[in-house]
Amino acid sequence: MDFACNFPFFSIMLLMFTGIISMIAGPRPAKILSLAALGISTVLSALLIAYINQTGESFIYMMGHFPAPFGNEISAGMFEAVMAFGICGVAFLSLWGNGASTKTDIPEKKRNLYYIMMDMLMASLLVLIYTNDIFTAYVFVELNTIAACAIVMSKPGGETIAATIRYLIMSLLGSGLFLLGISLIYALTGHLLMPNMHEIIIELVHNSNYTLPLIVIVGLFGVSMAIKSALFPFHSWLPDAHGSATTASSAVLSGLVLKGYIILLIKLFFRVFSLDILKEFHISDVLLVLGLLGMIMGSVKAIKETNIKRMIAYSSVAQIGYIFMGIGMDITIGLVAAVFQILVHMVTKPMLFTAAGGLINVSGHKKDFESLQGSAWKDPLAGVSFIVGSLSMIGIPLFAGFIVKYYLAAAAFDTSKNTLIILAVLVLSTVLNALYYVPAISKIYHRDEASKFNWQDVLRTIGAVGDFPYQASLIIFIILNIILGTCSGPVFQALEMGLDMLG
Amino acid sequence: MGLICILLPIIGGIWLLYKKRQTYFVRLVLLLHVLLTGILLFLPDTSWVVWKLTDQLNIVLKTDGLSRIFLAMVSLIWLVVSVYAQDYLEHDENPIRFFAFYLLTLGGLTGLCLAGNFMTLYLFFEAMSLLSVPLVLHTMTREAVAAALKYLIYSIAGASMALIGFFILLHYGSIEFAAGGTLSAAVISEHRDILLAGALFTVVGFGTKAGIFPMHSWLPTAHPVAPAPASAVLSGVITKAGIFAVIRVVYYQFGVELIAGSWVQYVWIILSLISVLMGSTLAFKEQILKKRLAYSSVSQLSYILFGLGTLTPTGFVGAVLHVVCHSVIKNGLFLGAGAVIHQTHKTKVRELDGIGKVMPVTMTCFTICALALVGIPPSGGFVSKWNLIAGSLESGLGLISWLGPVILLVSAVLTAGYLLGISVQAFITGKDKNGAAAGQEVSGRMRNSQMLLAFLAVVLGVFSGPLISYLETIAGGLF
Amino acid sequence: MGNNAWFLMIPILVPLIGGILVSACHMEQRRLRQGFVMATVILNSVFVWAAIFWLQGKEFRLVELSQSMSLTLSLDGLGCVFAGMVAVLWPIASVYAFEYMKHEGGEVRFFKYYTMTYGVTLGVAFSHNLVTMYLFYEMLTLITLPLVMHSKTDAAKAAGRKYLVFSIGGASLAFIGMVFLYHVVGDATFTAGGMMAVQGLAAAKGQNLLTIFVITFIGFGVKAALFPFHGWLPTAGVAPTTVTALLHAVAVVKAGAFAVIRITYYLFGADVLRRTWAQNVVLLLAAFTIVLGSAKALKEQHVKRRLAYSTISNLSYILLGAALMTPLGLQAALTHMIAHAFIKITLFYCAGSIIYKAHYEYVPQMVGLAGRMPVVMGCFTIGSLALMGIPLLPAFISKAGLLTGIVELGTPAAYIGMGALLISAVLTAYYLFSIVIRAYFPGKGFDITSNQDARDPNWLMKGPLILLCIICLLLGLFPGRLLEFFADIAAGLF
Amino acid sequence: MGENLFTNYYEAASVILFGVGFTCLLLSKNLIKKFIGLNIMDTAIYLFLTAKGYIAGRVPLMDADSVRDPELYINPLPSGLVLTGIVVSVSVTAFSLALVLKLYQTYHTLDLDEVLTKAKKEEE
Repeated sequence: MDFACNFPFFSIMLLMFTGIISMIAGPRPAKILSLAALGISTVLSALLIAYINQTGESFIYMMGHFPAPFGNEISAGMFEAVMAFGICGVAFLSLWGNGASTKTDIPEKKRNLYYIMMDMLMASLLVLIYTNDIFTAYVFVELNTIAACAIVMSKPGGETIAATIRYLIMSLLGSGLFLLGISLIYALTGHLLMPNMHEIIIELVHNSNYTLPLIVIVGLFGVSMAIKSALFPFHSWLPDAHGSATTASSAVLSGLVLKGYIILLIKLFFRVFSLDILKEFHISDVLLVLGLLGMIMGSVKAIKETNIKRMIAYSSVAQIGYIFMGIGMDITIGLVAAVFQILVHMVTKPMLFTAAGGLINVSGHKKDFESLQGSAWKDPLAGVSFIVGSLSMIGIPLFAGFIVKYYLAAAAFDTSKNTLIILAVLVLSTVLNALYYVPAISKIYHRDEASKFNWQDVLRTIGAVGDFPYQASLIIFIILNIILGTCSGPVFQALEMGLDMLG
Repeated sequence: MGLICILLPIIGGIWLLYKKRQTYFVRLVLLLHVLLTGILLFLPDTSWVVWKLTDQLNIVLKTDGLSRIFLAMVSLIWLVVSVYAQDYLEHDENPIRFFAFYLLTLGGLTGLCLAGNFMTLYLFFEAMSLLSVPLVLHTMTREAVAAALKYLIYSIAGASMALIGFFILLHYGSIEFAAGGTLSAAVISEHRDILLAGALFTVVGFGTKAGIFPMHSWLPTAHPVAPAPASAVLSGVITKAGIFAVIRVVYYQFGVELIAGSWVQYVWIILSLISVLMGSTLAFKEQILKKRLAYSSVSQLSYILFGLGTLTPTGFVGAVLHVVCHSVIKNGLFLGAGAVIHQTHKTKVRELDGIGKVMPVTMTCFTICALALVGIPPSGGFVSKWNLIAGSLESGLGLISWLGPVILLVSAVLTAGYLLGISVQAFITGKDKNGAAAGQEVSGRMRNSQMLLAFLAVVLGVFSGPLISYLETIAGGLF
Repeated sequence: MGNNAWFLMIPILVPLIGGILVSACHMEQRRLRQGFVMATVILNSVFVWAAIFWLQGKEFRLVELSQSMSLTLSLDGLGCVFAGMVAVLWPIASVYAFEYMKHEGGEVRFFKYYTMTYGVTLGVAFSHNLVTMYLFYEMLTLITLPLVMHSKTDAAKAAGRKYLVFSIGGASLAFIGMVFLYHVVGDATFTAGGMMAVQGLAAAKGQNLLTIFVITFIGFGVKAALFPFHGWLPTAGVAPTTVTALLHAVAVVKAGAFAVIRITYYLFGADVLRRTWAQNVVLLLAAFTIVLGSAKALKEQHVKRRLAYSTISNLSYILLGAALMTPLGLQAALTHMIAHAFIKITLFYCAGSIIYKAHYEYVPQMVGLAGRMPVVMGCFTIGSLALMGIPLLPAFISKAGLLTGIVELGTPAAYIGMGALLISAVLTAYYLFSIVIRAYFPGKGFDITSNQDARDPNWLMKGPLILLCIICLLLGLFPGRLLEFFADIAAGLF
Repeated sequence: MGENLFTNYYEAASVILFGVGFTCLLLSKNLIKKFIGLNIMDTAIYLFLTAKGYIAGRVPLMDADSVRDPELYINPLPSGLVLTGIVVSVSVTAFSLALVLKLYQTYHTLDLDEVLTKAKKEEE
C-alpha cells in the first residue's frame, strides 16, 4: 500500500474541504483556494499517473480502511488517473482564464458560493471517476447535478434560471432512473461494489438467468447517463444551459461535466458488465445509432444557430455523439478512440468557449454573429484559438480532432457493425462541422473595406485585450490541442493500458 | 519544294488579309502556284520529314502519282475559278476576305495532297475544313452562319471519327503511307476486328467530307449559301479531299487485302449506293438550282466511293477518273448557275424559262457539262462511269456486283432528268413564256472560265487514254 | 535523408509568410504591394526550380503524428511536374492579376490569399505521403475559400458554401481511404508502382480494397470536378477571373488530378487495379464526365461558365488517362495536365480581358469583337484550336497518348472512353468556335460602331496572354523532352 | 403471474408508484407538480429497496444496546441506502423548490413553457 494510493482520496477530500472552508472566505480567497485545490489535485493525479505507469496495475483503496459494505471503495487505474488529470487541469485553466468574465458576470456576494459550487462539482466529478461503489456514485451524481445547476444559475437573469430548471428536471429524471437501475441490480446481485456485482452477473449471464432484468438494468444505466451527458435525443436542455451560463461555467459544463457521466458509464459497462454482455444485449447498437444520429442532428442544429455560444453548445452534442459512436462499436480500439475523444473534447471545447467569451466581450457582450463581425481583429488571440478549435473540430491534421476521427474511422474498419454506414455518417458530420465552423470564422474575421482599420492597432491589442490568465490559458489550450494532435502515441498507449486495467 | 507549294498560298492569304492588296495579287499567287505544281509534277517521287513531334508523330510531305493528279487538278481549277470569281464578286462588300481564305484553303488542300503520313493528312484536313468555313459564311446572312457551323461540326465529327482509325493504326502499325498498306499479316490476323472497325470509322469519317450517307446532310445546306465560286470549289474540289483521304487510308494504310471481302466492304458499298440513289432522287425533287447541284454532288461523289469500295484496279481507276471529271464538271455547272444568279438573281429552277436566249454561252456550257455528268460519250463522265461499272462487275461481290451497276444506271437516268430538264427549259420555251427572262450575258472573264471548264469536260473524255494508263500504273502498285 | 532537405520547406513557407505580410503591413499603395507580391512569387518560383534541380529524391520529415503517420516532404518526378508547372504559371498569372484586380477591389485581401495559395499548392506537390497531402489538400480548400467569396455578394457566398461542402466532403471521402491505408494496410507513403503491402492485401480481401480505391478516387476526384461532384466548379465561376483561371483551371483542380494520380500509381498501384471492376467504374465515370462537361459547355451562354464546364470535361481527360493504368495513359494524363493548364488559362484570360475591357459576359454579346480586340481574340482562337486538339498544338499530343493508351488497354470501358473523347472533341470545336466565328464574322447588319469602348487591354494583361500563347505553341512543337521526362516517370511505375 | 404480483406486492406497488411519479414529472406543466412527481418517484424506489432488504419475520437493526445474534435482523444495507437516498432527495427537493421560488419571482408563473417563451423574449 504505497502512499501514492491515497492521492485520489486526498484530491477529493481536498476539494470538498476547500469548498467548506470557502464558506467563510470572501470571493477572492475562495477563488484562490479553489484554484489552489484544483492545481494540487492536478499535480496529485499527475503523480498518480506516474505511479501507476510504474506499477502497471490498478489498485483498490478502501476509504478509512473499512472493508465494504461499511466503508466504500475507490478503484484507480491508468484510465481514472488520466481522466482525473485532464479534468482537474482543464477545470483549473477554465476557472483561471475566465476569472475576469466571472467577476463581471456574477455579483460580488454570490461569487464565493460560485467557487464553492465549483469545488463541489469537481469533487463529485472525481468521485464519479474513482468510485468503485455505485451507490456512492448515485449520491455524487445528485451532488454533481445540484452543483452544476448552481453554477449555471449563478449568473443572474431569468434566462439562466429557466435554463437551470430544464437542466435540473432532465438530470433529476436521469438520476431517478439511475437510482432505479441501482436498486434493481442490487436486488439481483445483492452487492454494490462493482467487482462483486461483476462476478455474479457473469455467472447469471453464463447460465442465462434473469436476462430480461439485466437488459432492463443496462438500459436504465445507459438511458440515465445518456440523459445526463446530453446524448441525442436527450440533448434539448444542453444548449440553453451551456449557452446562457457564464463562460467559465459553460466551459466546465460542456468540457467536463458531460464527460464525467460518460466516464462513469464506461466504468459501469467495463467493471460491472463486460463488452461481450453488452454485445449480447445489443445495448451497444442502440448507443451507436443514437451516437450517429447525434453527430448529424447536433451539427444540423448548430448550422442554424446564430448565437455563437449556443452554436458551440450544439457542436458539443455532435461531439458527444462521436464518443457514443466509439463506445457503440464495442471493440477496444473504438473505446480507446472514444476515450481519446473525451480527452480531446475536454481541451478543445473549453478553449472554444473561452475564445467565444473573449470575442463576446470585445463586441459589446452580444452573442449573435452579426454583432460579432470582425471581433477577431479586436481580440486576435481569441480569433486564433477559435480557428485552432474549429480546425480541430473539422479534423485537419496537426490538430487533435484529426487523430480522433482517424481512430474512429479505423475502428469502423474493424468493427462487426456496418462499416459503410458509420463511415458515411463520419464523412457527413465532417462536412457539417465545416459548414458551421468555417462561416463562423469568416464572420469573426469579416472586415468591411469601408472601415479604415489599422493593423498597428491590432498588433497593440494582442497584448492588451484580456488579462494575463486569459491569454495564458488560451495559449496553453492551443498547445495542448496541438500536442494531442501531433504526439498522440503515448497518450494512446496510456489509455489502452487504462482500459484493460478496467476490464 | 512541296513546302513552298503549301506555304505560298497561305502566306499570300495572310498577306492579303492584312495588307488588303488588289486582286491581281491573287492571280499572281495562283499562277505561281500552278507553276510550282507543274514543276512538282515532273520532279521524281520524294518523301521529306518536315517536322518531328515525337518519334512516332511527325509531319511528312511526299509526292507520288496520286498526289500529283490531285495537286494538278486542285491548282488548275483554283486558278480558273479565281478568274471567274473576280468578276462575280466585284460588287461584293468584302472580296478581299473571300480571296484571302480562298488562298488559305488552297494551301490546306495542297498540304493534304502532299501529305506523307496520316498525321500530316489529318493536320491539313482539319486546317482545310476550318479555313474553308469563311467561304461558306461569306455572305454573312443568318442561314449562312448557321450553315457554316453545321459544316464545321460535320467536318470535325468526320475528322474525329477518322481519328479512331488513326490511333488504331498508330498502335498496331505505322502511320506512314505505303502503297498496298502498312499492316503486317500477323497483326491483321491477330486484331482483325479492331482494325476493320477502325477502317470503317475512317472511311465514314473522311467520307463525311464527300457527303456519304448518313453524314451527307451538311452538303446541301452549306454549298448553296456560299457565293457561286465558293460553292463551286467546295462541291467540286474540297469534297474530293475526303475522297483523297479515303484512298490514302484504305489503299495506303489498311491495305486492300484486309478489307476485301470483309463486312466492312459490304457496309461501305451499301452506304455509298444508298447515297447515290438518295442524292439523285433528292436532286430530282429539288427546285432551288444550287441545292439541286449540291444533291447531285452527293450522288456523284458516292459513285466515286462506290468505285473505291469495289477494291478492284478498274474500280479504282474509274473512281479517280471520276474524281477529276466530276470536279471539272461540277465546277462548270456551279459557275453556270452562279452566272445565272449573278445576272438575274433567279434561284428557282422554274424561273429559268428561256434563260438560254439571254445567256446562250452560259447555258451552252451548262448543258455540255450536264451531258458530261450524265455520261454521254465521248464526255469524261462516260469513261469514268464505264470503268466504275466494269470495276464493280470485276469485284465479285455476288449480288452487289450486279446491283451496283443497275443503281448507277438508274441514277444516271435521274441525273439526265434533273440536269437536262433545266437546259430544255432554258432553250425551248413555250410561246406564251416569251422573254420571260431578263438580263444579259455575263462578262468575258466569267464566260471564258465556264467555256474552259466545259471544254475540259469533253477533252477529258476524248483524250482520257494517257490519264487512264497513268492511273493503271498507280493502281498496279496498290493491288 | 538529404542533409539540406529542409530546403523543401522554403518554397512552401515563403508565400505563406509573404501573404501574411501583405495584409500585416497592410500595403494599401498599389505599387508597393505589386512589387512585393511579384518579388515573393518570382523568388519562390526560383526556389521551386532550384529544388527541382537539386533536391529530387530528398525527403524531409516535419513531425510524427502517430506511430505510423508522419508529415514528410519530398520531391519526386511527378511532384516536379506539378510544382514546375505551377512555378511557371504563377508569376505570369500575377502580372495579369495586378491589372485585372483593379476593377474588382479588395486587392489586399485578394493578394494575401492569392500568394498563400501558392505555398499550399506546392505543399501538395511536395507531399511524401498521404497524410501530408491530405493536410495541404484541406488547407488548399480553406485558403482558397476567401478567393471564391471575394466579391462578398450573396451569389459569391452561396458559391463559397457550395465549394466548401463539395471540397470538404471529397476530402473526407479521401480521408476514409487514408484511414484504410494506414490502419489496414499499415502505411501510405508514396512509393512508385504502389505499395507492396497493397499487393499483398489484394490477394486477401480484394473487393474491400477496390471499394476503398473507388471511394478515394471519387473523393480526390471532387476537386477535379468528377461527376457526380462537378457542380461546384461552374458555380465557383463567380470569383474574379484571375481566380477562376489560375485556381479553378490549374492549381486547385490539378491538385485534385494530381492526388488521383498519386493514389492510383503510388499507393494502390496500377498492377493491382488494372482490368478490375474498380478501373471500369472510374473509367466510365471519367468518360461520362467528359461528355457531360462538353455538352453543358455547349448549352452554357455565360463565357466563364462555359469555360468552366470545358474545364470539367478536360479534367476528366486527365482522370481518364490516370484511370487507364498503363504507362501511356499516365504519360498522356501528365501531358494533358500541362497542356490544358496553359491552354485553359489562356482562354480564361482572354475571357477576363473581354470582361475587363468590354464588360461582356455572355457569348452572344461577343459578336464582331475581333475587330476591336484583335490580340485577345487571336489568342482565344489559338487557344481554341489547341483545345480542339489540332496537330502541332499541345492538346493533340496528349489526346494521341490517351487514345493510343485506350487501344493498348483495349477493355470495353476503355473503348467507351474513346467514344467519349471523340464526341467531346466535336463538342469542344462547337462551343469554342461558335464564339470565335461570331467574333470574326459578326454577320449581316452588324453595326461596326457597337462595342466602341472595347479595346485590347494594356500590356500588363496583353503580355501574359501572348506569352502563354507562345508557350502553348512551343509545347505543341517541341513536346519531345517533356514526353521523355514523363515517359521516365511512367517507366518507374511499371 | 397473478399470484406473482400478489406475493411480491411491495415491488408491484413501488413500480406503480414509480410510474405515477414518472408521468407526473414528465407530463405536468406546473413545476411544483413536477417536483412532487419526482419525490413520488424517489419514494417508490426507496420502497422497492427496503422491500428488497426485508427478510420475513425479522426486525430492523434498531436497538444496538441489546446485542442479539445477527440471524434475527434484516439486511441493514438497503435501509442505510434508503436513508442516504432520502437525505439526498430532500436536499434536491429543497434546492429545486428554491429555484422554483426564484423563477416565480422573476416570471410570475409556474408553467415551464411560458417561462421559456418569456426568457426567449427577454433575450431579444
